[in-house]
Amino acid sequence: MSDIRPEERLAAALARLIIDPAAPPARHIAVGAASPLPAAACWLVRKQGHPVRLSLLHRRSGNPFTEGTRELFDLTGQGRIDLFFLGGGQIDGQANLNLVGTGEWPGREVRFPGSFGSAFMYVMAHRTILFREEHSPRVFVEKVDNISAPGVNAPGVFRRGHAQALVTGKCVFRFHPERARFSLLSLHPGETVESIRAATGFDFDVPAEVPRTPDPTPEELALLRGPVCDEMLETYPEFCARVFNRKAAA
Amino acid sequence: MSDIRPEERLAAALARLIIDPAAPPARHIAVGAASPLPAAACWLVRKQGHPVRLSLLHRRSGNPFTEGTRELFDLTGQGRIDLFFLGGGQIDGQANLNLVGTGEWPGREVRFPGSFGSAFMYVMAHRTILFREEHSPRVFVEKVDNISAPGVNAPGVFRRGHAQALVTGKCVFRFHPERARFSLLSLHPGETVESIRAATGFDFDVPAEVPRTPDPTPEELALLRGPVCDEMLETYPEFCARVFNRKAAA
Amino acid sequence: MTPTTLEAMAASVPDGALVALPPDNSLPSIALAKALVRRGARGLRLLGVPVAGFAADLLIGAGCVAEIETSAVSLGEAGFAPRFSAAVKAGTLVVRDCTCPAVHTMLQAAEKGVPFMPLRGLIGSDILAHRPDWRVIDNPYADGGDPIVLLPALQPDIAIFHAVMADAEGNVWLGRRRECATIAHASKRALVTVERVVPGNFLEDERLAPGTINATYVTEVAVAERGAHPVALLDEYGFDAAYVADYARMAKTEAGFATWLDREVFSPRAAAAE
Amino acid sequence: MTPTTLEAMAASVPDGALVALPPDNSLPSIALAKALVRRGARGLRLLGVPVAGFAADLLIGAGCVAEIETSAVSLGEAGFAPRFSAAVKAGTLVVRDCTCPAVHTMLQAAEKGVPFMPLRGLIGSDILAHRPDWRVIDNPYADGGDPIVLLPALQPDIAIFHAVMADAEGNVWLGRRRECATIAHASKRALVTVERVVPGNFLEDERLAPGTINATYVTEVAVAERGAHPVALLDEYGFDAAYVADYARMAKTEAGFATWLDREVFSPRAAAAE
Repeated sequence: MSDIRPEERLAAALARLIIDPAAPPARHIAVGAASPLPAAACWLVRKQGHPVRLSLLHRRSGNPFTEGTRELFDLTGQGRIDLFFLGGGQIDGQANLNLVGTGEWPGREVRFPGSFGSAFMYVMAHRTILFREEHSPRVFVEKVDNISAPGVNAPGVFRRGHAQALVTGKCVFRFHPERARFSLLSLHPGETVESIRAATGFDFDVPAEVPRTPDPTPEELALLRGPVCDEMLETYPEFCARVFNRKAAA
Repeated sequence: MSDIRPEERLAAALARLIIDPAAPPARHIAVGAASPLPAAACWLVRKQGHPVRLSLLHRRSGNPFTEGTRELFDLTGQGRIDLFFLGGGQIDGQANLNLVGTGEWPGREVRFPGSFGSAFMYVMAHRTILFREEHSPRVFVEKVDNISAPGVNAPGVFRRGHAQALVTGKCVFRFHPERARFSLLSLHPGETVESIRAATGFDFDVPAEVPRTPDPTPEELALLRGPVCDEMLETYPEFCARVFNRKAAA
Repeated sequence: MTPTTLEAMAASVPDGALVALPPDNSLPSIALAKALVRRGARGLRLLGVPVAGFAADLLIGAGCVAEIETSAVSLGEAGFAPRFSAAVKAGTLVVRDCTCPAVHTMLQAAEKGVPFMPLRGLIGSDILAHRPDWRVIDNPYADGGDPIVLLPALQPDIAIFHAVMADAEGNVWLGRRRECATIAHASKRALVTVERVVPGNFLEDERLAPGTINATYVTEVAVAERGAHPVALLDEYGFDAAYVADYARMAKTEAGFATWLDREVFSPRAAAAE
Repeated sequence: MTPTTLEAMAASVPDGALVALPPDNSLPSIALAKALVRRGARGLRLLGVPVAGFAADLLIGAGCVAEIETSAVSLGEAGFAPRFSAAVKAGTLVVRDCTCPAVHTMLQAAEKGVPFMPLRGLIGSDILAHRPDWRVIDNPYADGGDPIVLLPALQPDIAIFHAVMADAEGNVWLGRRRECATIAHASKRALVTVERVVPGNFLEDERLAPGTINATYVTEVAVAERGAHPVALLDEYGFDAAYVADYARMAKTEAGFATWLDREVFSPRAAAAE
C-alpha cells in the first residue's frame, strides 16, 4: 500500500463520523456542490456496504431531484435529510458559520460567495458535519464577522439538528450544542494540543487524553482508490487526478 | 338551418357574456369538469376568432397542466385566470353558492358532491359566469342552506372578482356586486317576467324593458354544429350525441 | 427494489390510518382500494386530493372508512357517489369539507416542513366556519384590515396511488400528474401500484426524470396490471365509463352494492385478476 | 408561436427590471445575458434562483446591474465570481443576501398568489437581521413561544432561462429543472431562449408533458443554439470548464474583463454566433 495521502485520512475520518453509532442514523445524506472530500467519505460508507441514500447535488447526470434544487430544501424541511456537510470562510467557537464575508455586511473586506442554503440546512438537517481543510486563526475565529448560519439557537426556537463535528486539516473537533463549545476529538499526525491551540482562534475543551486520528485501514484505502474514485471521476476529475492519480476517460 | 335547440341558445348566450366588452378581457378561461355547455360556449368564442386560451380541466389528452390540478388554483391565485364557470345545487339572491348540500351541515338532507374549488375560484378569478339549467325555486333560493362560496365579501376582504351573470334554462340575470343583487338581463323564448318570478325563490331587479335572449345567428349555429362539436366529441360524447346528433368515431 | 404483493401492501395499511388518495382523473390505485376492502380495513380516514371518486365510494360502502376530508366526492359523469351519499344521510361518516386549493396547500405545507401556509378566498364560506383548525389572521404584510386564512400542514400516514411503471431503483414514473408527487412528499409512507417494473434508473434519463417520483418517497411498489381501472391511465388505457355507470346503478342500494362487491372484489376471479 | 430574435428579446428588457435567473446548474440563458450586455442594459435588479453564477458576474462586470438578491454568487469549481467580488468591494452593487430555500419560498408565494409564506431556520442569522422585509411571528399553530419567519411573495418582472426546445404552441421543454417553471409561474413575463423549435404540442405527449412549461407563462421564445454555453444543458452538451476558467482568470482585473468582453460578447464574430 503506497503512502496515505492527507485527503484519504480526512475522507476516512469523515466516514467514521457518518457511521458513528452515537449519532442519529444516516439513511439519507445530501452533499453540496464543490465538496469532493465529503462526497468521497459518503461513497466510502456506501462501498463499505452501509445502505445509505446519497443525494449529490451537482452530479451532471442522474441528479436525484425532479423539482429542481427546491426539492433538497423541501426534503430537509420534511426531516428526510439525516446529514449534511457545511464549511465556512469563518467558523467560530460556538459553531457559527460565516459564508458571507468579512468586514462590514455584506462582506466589504473579503466577500465570500454567499450563504447558500446554510441558514436553513444547518437548522433543519438532523445533523451537520463541518469540514474545512485550512486550519488557521483566519478561518477558525473567536467570533465570526457575520453569521450565515448560527451554531445554536435560543431556547424555544425550532431546530432539528446541530453540528456533530468539525473536521480540519489538523484535527477533529466534536461539537456540544448544549454548551455551545467544541472539544478536541483526535489529532492528525504531527499535531499536538499546543499546535492546535496556536492555529485556532477560538477556545475549546481538551479531554485528559486526545487520541490520534486513525490511519485509514488497508480496506478503506482500497475502496477509496478503487470504487470510490470510479464514482467521483465524472463530477470531480481534478480531485481524482490529484489525490488518486486517476484521469477520467475522454 | 334546422330548429334551434335550447342548448345551442344557451351556448350562444354564454359566448356573448364571455366577450362582453363591458367585462374585463377573457384571455384565459378555465372550464371545470362536467361542464359541456360552458365548454361549448368557450369553443364558440375561439372558433369565432377570439384569441382566448382555454384550459379544459378534464380533457383526457392534452390536459394543459403539468403540476396536476394544483396548477389551476395557482394560476388563479396569480391572477392569470380571467373567467371561470360555477353552478350550484342552490344559488341565492346574493349569488351565494351551495355545492355542499341541503339541511344541516354537511348536507344531511340532500348531500351534493362538495364545494370543489369554488370557495377559492369564485373569489380569485377575475370574473365568474354562473350557469344552472334547472330554473326552479328549489335551486334558486332566497338564502342557501350552506355557503360553499360567498357571492360578495365584507369590505376589506381581498377579492379579485365576482359573478358577472347567471344563465339559466329560462333567462339571463346580471349580477351587481355593489348591491349584491341580480337583475333580469334577458328572457328565453316563452318566458315572461312573471314566469321567472314564479320559478325563482329570490328577489331580483327588473329593468323597464327586458329583451328576449337572442337566437343564435346562423354563423353561430354553423360553428356550434361543426368545429365546436369536433372539439368536444372526445370529452363529451353523450352531450354531442344528444345536442348535435353526432357520435364519436369508435 | 423488490416489489411486494398487492395483498401484502393492503395488509401494511393499519386500521385508522390517514390515507391520501388522488381523484379519478389523477391515477388512483383502484386495485389497492379493492385489496383494502378484501382485507377488511376499518376506521380509515381518507383525504381526497383534492376530491375523491370511485375508490373512496367503494371503501366507504364497504365499511372501511370512518372519516373523509375532501373537496367533493363524485363519480363524475356517472353522477353522485351513492355510498358516500348514503353514509352522509345515515350520519355514519364524519365529513370534513374542504376546498381544492386548501387540500393542495395543506399538503404543500407538509412538503416544505412548515407548520402552516396561507390561502386567499374561503372567508365568508361555511367551509371555513366549520373548520376550527383553520385560522384567520391579519396579513402582516398589509397595513391592517386584510384578513387571510392560514391552513395547517397535513401529513397523511400513507399516500396511495397508481403509476405507469417502477424502475430497478424503486423510482416510479407517472408523468404530468404531479399532485401525486406532492402527496408522496407530504406523506409518511407511499404505497404505489404500477403496471410494470422495468430495468434501469428513470433519473438517469432526461426524458423520464421530470415525470418521476424519487424512490426516497416510495415505501413499497406492487405490480397491479390495469391497477387504475376503471379510471384512465395517461395514454395507457382509457376511462371505462360503462363499468362506472354499472357501479353507480348497482350501488344505489346497499343490496346492489353487496352484489357488486361479491362479483367485482370478493369473487375468486376478481381477486385473482388483481 | 413565432419566435423573436435574441436582440429583440434583449431590447424588450427595460432598464431597472427585476430579472430572475437560474444558476449555472439549472439552465441560465447565457446567450441572452450576452445580448443584454450588447444592448447596454442598465440598473437591472437580479434575482439568483437560488444562487447566481456566470451570467450574473458577466452582467455585473458590464455595468448592467444595480442590485442583486441571491444566496450566493459563484463560478463553482472556477472559484469566486470576480466582477461580483470587485463590485462588492467597491460598494457599487447593492447586495441583498438571501438563503436558498427563502428564494424558492418567496417565488412559491408569488406562484400561489399569497402575500407571504413561512420558512423554518433563519432565526439567529445575520441574513435575517439584514432583511427588514422579513418578519418573525409567533406560530399561530403552536401554544406560544415558537417564532417563525414569514417571507413576502416576490414577483420578478422578467424570468430569463434557456430551454431545450419550444413547440408550435409556444410551450417549452426543460425537463427536470423545474425551478425554472416556478420562476416562470411567479414572474410577470418569461423570456426563454431555446436550442430549437419543433412542430407539435408537447402537452399532447405524455412523455414530454411533465418537463414542459405551458405557453401561458412564456412571453417570448428566441432560438439561440448552444444558448446555455459554457453551462451544461441536460444531455445536450456538457459544461465547458476551460471557457469558465479562462473567464475567471481574465475577469480578475477590469482590463482583462474588458478584453474578454470585446472578444466574447462585442466582436462581430461573437455577436453573430448568438
